[in-house]
Amino acid sequence: MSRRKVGLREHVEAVATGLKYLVKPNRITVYYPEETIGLGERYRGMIHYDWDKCISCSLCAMICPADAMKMYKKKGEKKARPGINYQRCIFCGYCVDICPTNALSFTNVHDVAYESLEEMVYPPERFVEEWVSPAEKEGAKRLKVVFDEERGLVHVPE
Amino acid sequence: MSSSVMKARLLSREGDESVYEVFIGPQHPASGHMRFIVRLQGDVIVGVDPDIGWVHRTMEKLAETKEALKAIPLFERMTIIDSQNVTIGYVRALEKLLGVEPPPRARYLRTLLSEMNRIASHLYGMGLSGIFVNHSTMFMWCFGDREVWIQLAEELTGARLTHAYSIPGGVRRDLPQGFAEKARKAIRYMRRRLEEYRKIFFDNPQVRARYEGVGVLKSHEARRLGVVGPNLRASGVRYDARLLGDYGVYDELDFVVPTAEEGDAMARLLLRGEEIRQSMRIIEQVLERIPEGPILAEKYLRLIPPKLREPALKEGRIKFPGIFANLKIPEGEAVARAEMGHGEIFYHVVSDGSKKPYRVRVVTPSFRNVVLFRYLPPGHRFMDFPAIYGSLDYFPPESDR
Amino acid sequence: MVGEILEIVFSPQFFGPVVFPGLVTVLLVLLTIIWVERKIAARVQMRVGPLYVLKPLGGAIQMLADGLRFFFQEFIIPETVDKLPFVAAPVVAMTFAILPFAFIPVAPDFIPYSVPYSMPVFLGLNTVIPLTIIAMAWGSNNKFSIQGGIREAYMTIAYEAALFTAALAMAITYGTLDFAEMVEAQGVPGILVNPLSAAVFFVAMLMSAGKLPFDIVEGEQEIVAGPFTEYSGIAFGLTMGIGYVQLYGFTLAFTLMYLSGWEPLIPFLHDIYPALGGVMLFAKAYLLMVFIVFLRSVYGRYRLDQALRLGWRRLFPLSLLSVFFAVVLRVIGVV
Amino acid sequence: MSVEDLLRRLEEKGLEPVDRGDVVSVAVEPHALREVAELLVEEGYDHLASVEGIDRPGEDVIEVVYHAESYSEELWGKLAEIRVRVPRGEPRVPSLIDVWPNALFLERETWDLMGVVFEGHPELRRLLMPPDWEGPPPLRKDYKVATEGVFVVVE
Repeated sequence: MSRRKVGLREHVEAVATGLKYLVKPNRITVYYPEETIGLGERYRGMIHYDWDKCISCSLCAMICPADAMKMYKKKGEKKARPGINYQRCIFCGYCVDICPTNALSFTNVHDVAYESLEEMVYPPERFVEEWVSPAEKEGAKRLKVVFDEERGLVHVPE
Repeated sequence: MSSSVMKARLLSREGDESVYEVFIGPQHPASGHMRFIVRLQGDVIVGVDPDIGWVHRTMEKLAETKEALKAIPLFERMTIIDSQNVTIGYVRALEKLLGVEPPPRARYLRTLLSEMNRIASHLYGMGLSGIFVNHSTMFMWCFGDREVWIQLAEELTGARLTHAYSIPGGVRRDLPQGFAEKARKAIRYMRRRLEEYRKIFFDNPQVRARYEGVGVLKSHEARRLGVVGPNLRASGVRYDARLLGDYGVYDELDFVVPTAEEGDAMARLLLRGEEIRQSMRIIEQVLERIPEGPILAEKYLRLIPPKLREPALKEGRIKFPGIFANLKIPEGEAVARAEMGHGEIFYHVVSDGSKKPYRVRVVTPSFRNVVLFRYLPPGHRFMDFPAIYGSLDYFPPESDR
Repeated sequence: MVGEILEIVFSPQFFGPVVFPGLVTVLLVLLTIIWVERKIAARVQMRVGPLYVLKPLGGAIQMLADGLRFFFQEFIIPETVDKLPFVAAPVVAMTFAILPFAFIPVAPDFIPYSVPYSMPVFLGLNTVIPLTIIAMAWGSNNKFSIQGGIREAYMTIAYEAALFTAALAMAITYGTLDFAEMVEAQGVPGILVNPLSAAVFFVAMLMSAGKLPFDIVEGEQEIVAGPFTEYSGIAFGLTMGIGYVQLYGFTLAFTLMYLSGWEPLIPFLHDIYPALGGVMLFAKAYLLMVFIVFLRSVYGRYRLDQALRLGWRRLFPLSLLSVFFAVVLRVIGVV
Repeated sequence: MSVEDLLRRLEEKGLEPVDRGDVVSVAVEPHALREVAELLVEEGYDHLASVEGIDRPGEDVIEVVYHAESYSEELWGKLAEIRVRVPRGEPRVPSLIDVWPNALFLERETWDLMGVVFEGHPELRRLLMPPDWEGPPPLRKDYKVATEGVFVVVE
């Protein structure tokens, strides 16, 4: 790799490049929470649990690398069911991928906020709740990410 | 240079009362999660003592307490910006112990994500080298353009940074619809942007003044100090773990491992830019040549229940066979090396035949580059210190593990 | 009674230093130029910048919000500091940054303090500021601050000689040391008469105000905030403002010396009230400031020794050359 | 400088090197460590890739393993491994910092996390652990990490 000498010309070139973007900016800001990016179907977001499909095999809890997934067993009952602790979950998706009956599935909701740590623990009864993005509930506009040769990423309304 | 001279330059010196000691970090605009004890005489650095370990998590121990597969998302957290490259070495070591090879399509996909991660990692490093001389535009541009590659990786793997993509025997997701076109657009965009980077940063006389001739590492010194990655290649040593042919499909592709002779901070920056160009070449070739076929080794694929296997293959989403929760690692040892954005990562996995590895040794590129903080700054001015730091692309959580 | 007060208020001796171009305008400039700087940087850098404080105007009063926060934030005086210089220095610095405005003429017959040496007085008062900054650094009793103070001392050496000599060249060209007479003597803008002097003055002015690529004294990446590391609350607000106030003063001086000041005078405004004749002067100076703050998104920071070398090996010889050039121009009688 | 030369020279020293594909492994006694390391440097292994300790409480030893690496193209794919077994109660090996300068931080880390003393190392200070750390070195097997079960019983 050879290196060019630089001088006054490069000063001018640098200032000109700056001016170019001052005149024609290439912004990538998304005005969250007024707008939100609609995530793809592959997105590994919050996990949804289907009560009826679950066969209580406990593979999800066994493969969880962060000890987030636990099998909750009611006293006296035989069948244990998974519950998740979002304080620990790292969204690796191992539990979803190993589930033999597709009882666990990804949603594309990720922007959830909690008021207390206890709320982040989901026993099986709460684990079945449907996920809704809070921003979208408040009326955020969904945007789609489009790749563009000129501008890199462009966000257009879905 | 004899090793004794080299050693003398490496050792930390306390100095006498004429030495002015400055603590850079752990709370400092330019320290990262670490501390440097910088000793100055006037404006000239006489010694730097890097005090690392502020984000230490003893990952090697944690890996011993988990089933082998669970350590993949764990090790990702060493270098979250480069998570495919940081785990591929571990996955390769497990594959060697398990005696399983990924099918060709999986190897291509691994290469694809590796290079996307490398570009993102280099952009991160280049951005930091901008802000270390207070060039905020370079910082923002690199981080903004990195978003393009993160978005691509998200569409492939489902996660922005923590992909957990490679598993023993293959990968977890196949290419989504229309991926190649998006990637080609991203490449064309990046090529144009690299030219803009050149104008505003690499050829900016102010940046040249700060980085040229600073922190010169000669070729023989780089060899003896075991420096890795672009920092090594900028000193004229052609070595890249990708060339070992141990992982990915690099031996089937046409690309150049760039080197530079100067060995100064500027050479290290320019080299990263050149490596981004080469990585984009690799991605183009991968997208062109990727063969059809399964993305998980037959050995595990047939363990997936058939009623799950068919839809999974059609959707390009691998379901884990149940055995993955309790994978026994055969007794033995394996080493693996992989090239991350920051340099070569080394894994040594020892197994006693149980489900958990007996010992995992991981030496990360940033940890191997720590010696440079001792070796390079003495003799430079205090203001050169951030420039040297910025040129090394050092990542504290990776070093601390 | 009211008439007397109004007479005092609108007398150049009061209106100049306090309203325009002095204190009130300085505050307005501070509030807007920092916002402009942040917005420009954001535009170049793929971002939006300040937005949510007064959203319809793109966050235009962001600096007002920041200023209020500084004002009501506790001013912490650490136990280890030397209290008198620590507290007094920012105030003295701000005073000396405002004072030069008393010597800046804004229109032909609107000169607050008419002295035949307004140019050297203006530059001379500005040279006090580095001393107060060194006092801040020393009083802070902090390693980063002391490093910053030493840098300030070195930087003063780097730009001062070149700055004064470049200004001297213009004084020779116009045959006067007074800003007002300089403007009157400028048929052709000074920047075209002696571009060398203008270039040197421009760079030295950047160094003096500590703007990129010469924000060496603050040197965030090495010494956190340099001399201002220990400051908080309103005192930090003051220290942050000094550089911008200086910049404003210097751009006014640059406009007067090289960009033919208030010319072309707008007679209509000037007739209403003489100070309004300074609108052109202000507009030129403001545009120049906008260009200077724009440089933040193009450049990083030079090294201290590089700035020193630039000051002594390039700027100073060039400024001597510009003096020689001015003498030649005078001898052959061009001006 | 080739793998054959290395194997031959190690055998001449009366050692038994094993070629495991990507690694040439040789077990040595602590007193012969430095000599073998110097031999490796002469054969082109110019730096260390790793120093590690493997705790084996069953055999009451700590195995110190060095992986040397070379940037010379002919040795790229082959690491050189030196294994030294030292008693667990008093794990001492000579420091190799004079042979491989980049052992500086690798040895310091191994001392920090595994408690192996490298005699002659100039700065065996805490590196990754806090300066006031006490207790067994964290990578030893007698340092236990709390683990959880899979099941939770609820009312």
